[in-house]
Amino acid sequence: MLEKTGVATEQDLAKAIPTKERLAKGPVAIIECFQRIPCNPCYTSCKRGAIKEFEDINDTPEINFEICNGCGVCVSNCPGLAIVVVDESYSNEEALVKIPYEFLPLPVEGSFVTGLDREGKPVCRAKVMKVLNTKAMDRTPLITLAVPKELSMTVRFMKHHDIYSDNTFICRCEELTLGELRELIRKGYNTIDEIRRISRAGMGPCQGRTCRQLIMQELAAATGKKMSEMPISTFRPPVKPIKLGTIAGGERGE
Amino acid sequence: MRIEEHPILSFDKGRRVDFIFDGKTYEGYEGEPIAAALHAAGIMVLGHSHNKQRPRGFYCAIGNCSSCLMVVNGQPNVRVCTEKLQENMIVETQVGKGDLR
Amino acid sequence: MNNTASVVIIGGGISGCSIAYNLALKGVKDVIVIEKEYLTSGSTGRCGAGVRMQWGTELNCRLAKYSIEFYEKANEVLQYDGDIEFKQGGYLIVASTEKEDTQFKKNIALQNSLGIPSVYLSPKEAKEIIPHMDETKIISATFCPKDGHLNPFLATQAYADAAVRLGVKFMKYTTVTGIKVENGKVTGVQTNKGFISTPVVVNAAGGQSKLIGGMVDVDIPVYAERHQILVTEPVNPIQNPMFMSFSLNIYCQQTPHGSFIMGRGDANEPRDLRVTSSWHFLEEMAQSCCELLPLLKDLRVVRQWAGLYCMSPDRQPIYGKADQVEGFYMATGYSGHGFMFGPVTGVVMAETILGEKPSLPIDKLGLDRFEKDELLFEPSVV
Amino acid sequence: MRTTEIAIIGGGPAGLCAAISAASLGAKVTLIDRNDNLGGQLIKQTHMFFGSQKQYASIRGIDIAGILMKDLDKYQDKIELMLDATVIGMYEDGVIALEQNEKYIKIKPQSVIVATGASEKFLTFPNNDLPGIYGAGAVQTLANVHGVAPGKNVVMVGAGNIGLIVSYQLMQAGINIKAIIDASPKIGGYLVHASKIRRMGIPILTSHTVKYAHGKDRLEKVTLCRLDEKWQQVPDSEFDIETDVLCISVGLSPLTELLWQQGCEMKYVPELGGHVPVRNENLETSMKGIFVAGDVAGVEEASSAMVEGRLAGLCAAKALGYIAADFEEQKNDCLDQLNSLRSGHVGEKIRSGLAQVTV
Repeated sequence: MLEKTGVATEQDLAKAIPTKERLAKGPVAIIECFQRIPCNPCYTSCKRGAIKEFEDINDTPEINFEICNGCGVCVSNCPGLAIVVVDESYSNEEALVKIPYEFLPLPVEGSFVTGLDREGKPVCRAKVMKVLNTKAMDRTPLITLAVPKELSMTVRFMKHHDIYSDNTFICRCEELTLGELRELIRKGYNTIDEIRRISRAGMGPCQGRTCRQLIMQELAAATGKKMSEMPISTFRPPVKPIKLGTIAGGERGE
Repeated sequence: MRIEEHPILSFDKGRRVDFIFDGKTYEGYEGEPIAAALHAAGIMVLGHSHNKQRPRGFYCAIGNCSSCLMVVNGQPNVRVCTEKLQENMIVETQVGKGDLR
Repeated sequence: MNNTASVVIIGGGISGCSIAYNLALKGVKDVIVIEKEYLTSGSTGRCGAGVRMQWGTELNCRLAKYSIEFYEKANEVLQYDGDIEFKQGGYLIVASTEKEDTQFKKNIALQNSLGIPSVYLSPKEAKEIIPHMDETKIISATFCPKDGHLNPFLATQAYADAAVRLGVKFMKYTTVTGIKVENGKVTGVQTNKGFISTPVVVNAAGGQSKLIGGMVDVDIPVYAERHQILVTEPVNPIQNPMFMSFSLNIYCQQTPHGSFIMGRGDANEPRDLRVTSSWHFLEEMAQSCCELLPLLKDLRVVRQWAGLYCMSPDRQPIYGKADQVEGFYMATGYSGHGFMFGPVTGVVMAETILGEKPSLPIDKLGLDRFEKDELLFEPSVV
Repeated sequence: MRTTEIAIIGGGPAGLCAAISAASLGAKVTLIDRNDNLGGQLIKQTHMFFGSQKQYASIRGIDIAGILMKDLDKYQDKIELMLDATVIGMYEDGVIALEQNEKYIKIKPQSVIVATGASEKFLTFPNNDLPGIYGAGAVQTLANVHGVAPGKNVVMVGAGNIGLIVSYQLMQAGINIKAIIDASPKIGGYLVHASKIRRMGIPILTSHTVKYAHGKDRLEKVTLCRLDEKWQQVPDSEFDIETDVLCISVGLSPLTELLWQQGCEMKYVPELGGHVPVRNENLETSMKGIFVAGDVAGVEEASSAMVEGRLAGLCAAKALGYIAADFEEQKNDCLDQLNSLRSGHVGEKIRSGLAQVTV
């Protein structure tokens, strides 16, 4: 369902979450990266070797929770912002969740914000314990939130309490609408060149960059042809409008 | 609306200059596209289409389309999404297809 | 598909459509027009689309006058559901040499004698008609208010629609691959979509007409020459007439849509079937336009394109039949003026095919004039 | 007329890398870009890049542009920069005509690397021309380059990487994203991007499309509807969202006009965004001496555009007789990097597209 909603399921997460025992021991990285994509900075940034070497750049990260000490270097290096650090050893009632936060204003240490789950639903009040924004983090600051212990695997983001709270046009230049285009196709103008010549669509100042594709899609649908079989209109210079005076006054001749 | 602060970016702006749009004075930054200055001032409608009188605004941002043609310092059909703002520029809504003067 | 026809017309430009319409109007059944691509895809759709009565030979003046008078009423006669956008803003033709000035005086006398309302103007008077021209570059001008401009796609479509209503069949995207001749007579046309038997073939194939002639071993002394045009973005109307000069090599007109269309001739253009664009044209066109019509320097070019002039030795059309092959007719060699002659082409060709006396004396425009060396040079062409 | 050995059209990630690698072999390069700065789309990319170290993974696009520019500086004597210069045509005799600061200039190069990138596709729905309906690229330019907010509320159409990234960037600029919708039943972009947006509370509505835009002088409201598995509208599923900006990010098409003008053999390959040139392993098109790199050769990520640029630059220089001892090594490195970036599940579409046009 991740593919449909963008939200990881419990099944996905099962792979990413360490044992209760490990969590109780102290900070550890939780990497919520479940799709094979060509990306490896988590592995290259981990100086402890806690993330298994990638054999293929598309590998999804495999973390050794026993080696990971929750330092958080990988968190601000991850282009997908898919990593948080969780520390359940913080207190009896609360856990710490360190999240990357690339927004302004940054929260103030000691203030309270709203903890959000993976769908952005507010789930708790969270205290901002630390705001880390070093040069090495390159503008991906780390925010440490104290959240109720039972929500350590739920809170993944935060928000500030106060600040978040038939005229279809095909050709914009010559104002050809979808209705007019369909009427022309019905009349038997079945190629883009015929449509162009009869309606001027595609011959305006934008040179057809907006409408060419749309006209061809509509023609393909109407004629039952594949896009790859459709004749395409000629591409003439100039590709950008240029003043006559500029040409006349420019570098001329051979 | 200007973006006043940004977690990643800092905007290198030119100096603040005045320009005139349809008789009224506005402020913008020298060198930014005229359309950006107008947009920042909340002006979304830059003209109307010739035949169907449809409102036209900023659209492609790269000088390709015909959505933002305006009269600038008397010259018609200037693409204000790429034309750079200068001090005391006179920007006018273009009526029809523009007059060569 | 139909496999028989009474007449097969090769070419779906203005000529082919006009001939088809006129034949059908005269009651000919089973006329088929074969077009390699779509209607107007050849020279008609690429032309400057100006029409003028101001010519230098009597025959051209009469052909043009006939055509323009038809275009004036074409929307009604052809019962077109659109508008062919005919605008009679006139042609202002300027002279920049003494020789040209002398010729223009002769032309005016000839034109006036044929009822064409053209006038001879001083540079100052010319400037009143096109105020943004540089009148210091000219020594005189002629002006005919009846000349003008129309939309070539819509005009051709108007003919085609009317022809279809009269029973003409159009075969688009069909290529003629051969013409069958038996005992000196045309018997059929081979296409990539099958064979059509017919006793009459009309070659209205413009730039490709030499190729079609070759299919029946008729050597038509024409060649295709590339001509280029550019078009600007539209602006509000400022220039009513066409501006034209033969010696300065320019024609330039504002269309009702507001864009300016301009072109020029060039002896160095390739003489083959290429319709590519060149930077040489862009530069030379911009240069002469800015010199003669300096106000236009701030206009932006949005596109340049090319088409073929089908050039005949004397720059006049070739109308009529081929003596060697019975049933083979041609309407070609317009040398750049096929669109403006479209209406008259249809009438005289239909009359010729049906054995009637043509409304205009086109017998002098036959293919045999080149053998007899009876050429009729037209002095007034770009 | 001016001359050069290699003209590179487009100074985005592909063109920049092409210029650097061609110059590194000793070729004389003219790099042409229509903006007054190099970097192309990189200058709008505030997010960290994926990929590996070789493609600057984990560095922000805006900063990669700077890194490449520094590399470019090393070859000042070999590379002529033409900024604010728009190519208006490539003619049959190989002449490139361009406009630079209202000046018309012609260049006759010995070979050309076309790295013109791509342009945005558009969508059809009623009132799709209202001010407030923008392409994602235009919105990015406005917000990330010029520091102007496109509006207060945004509905994003398209949950591919661009739609997701631009949504995130707009949130960073303090603009409210009301929803991200996509007609497809699945999120097309990287799921880590989707997840980071979801946890900000932004709904991603897959199987949804725009039915209608409303507004008098500018966009005020959009009507959305749900689609079934056959991409047909589910009856009575319409609902309205008030918004002043609708941002359209439904894909890119390669900007191939110049290749068409040159008569390069082209093929329609939907996996690569539309019509793309047929090319060989060296990224040379069917027209000798005309190379391609980046999105114009098929829409992909900036990381592969950079590697393609490097490869095209190397091969174009080699074709002109410039030799490097480690040419084969460098070339194979590029090919390996490209293979690696295109491997795996998400690269499947690109691989099948490229298989159709690589000869």
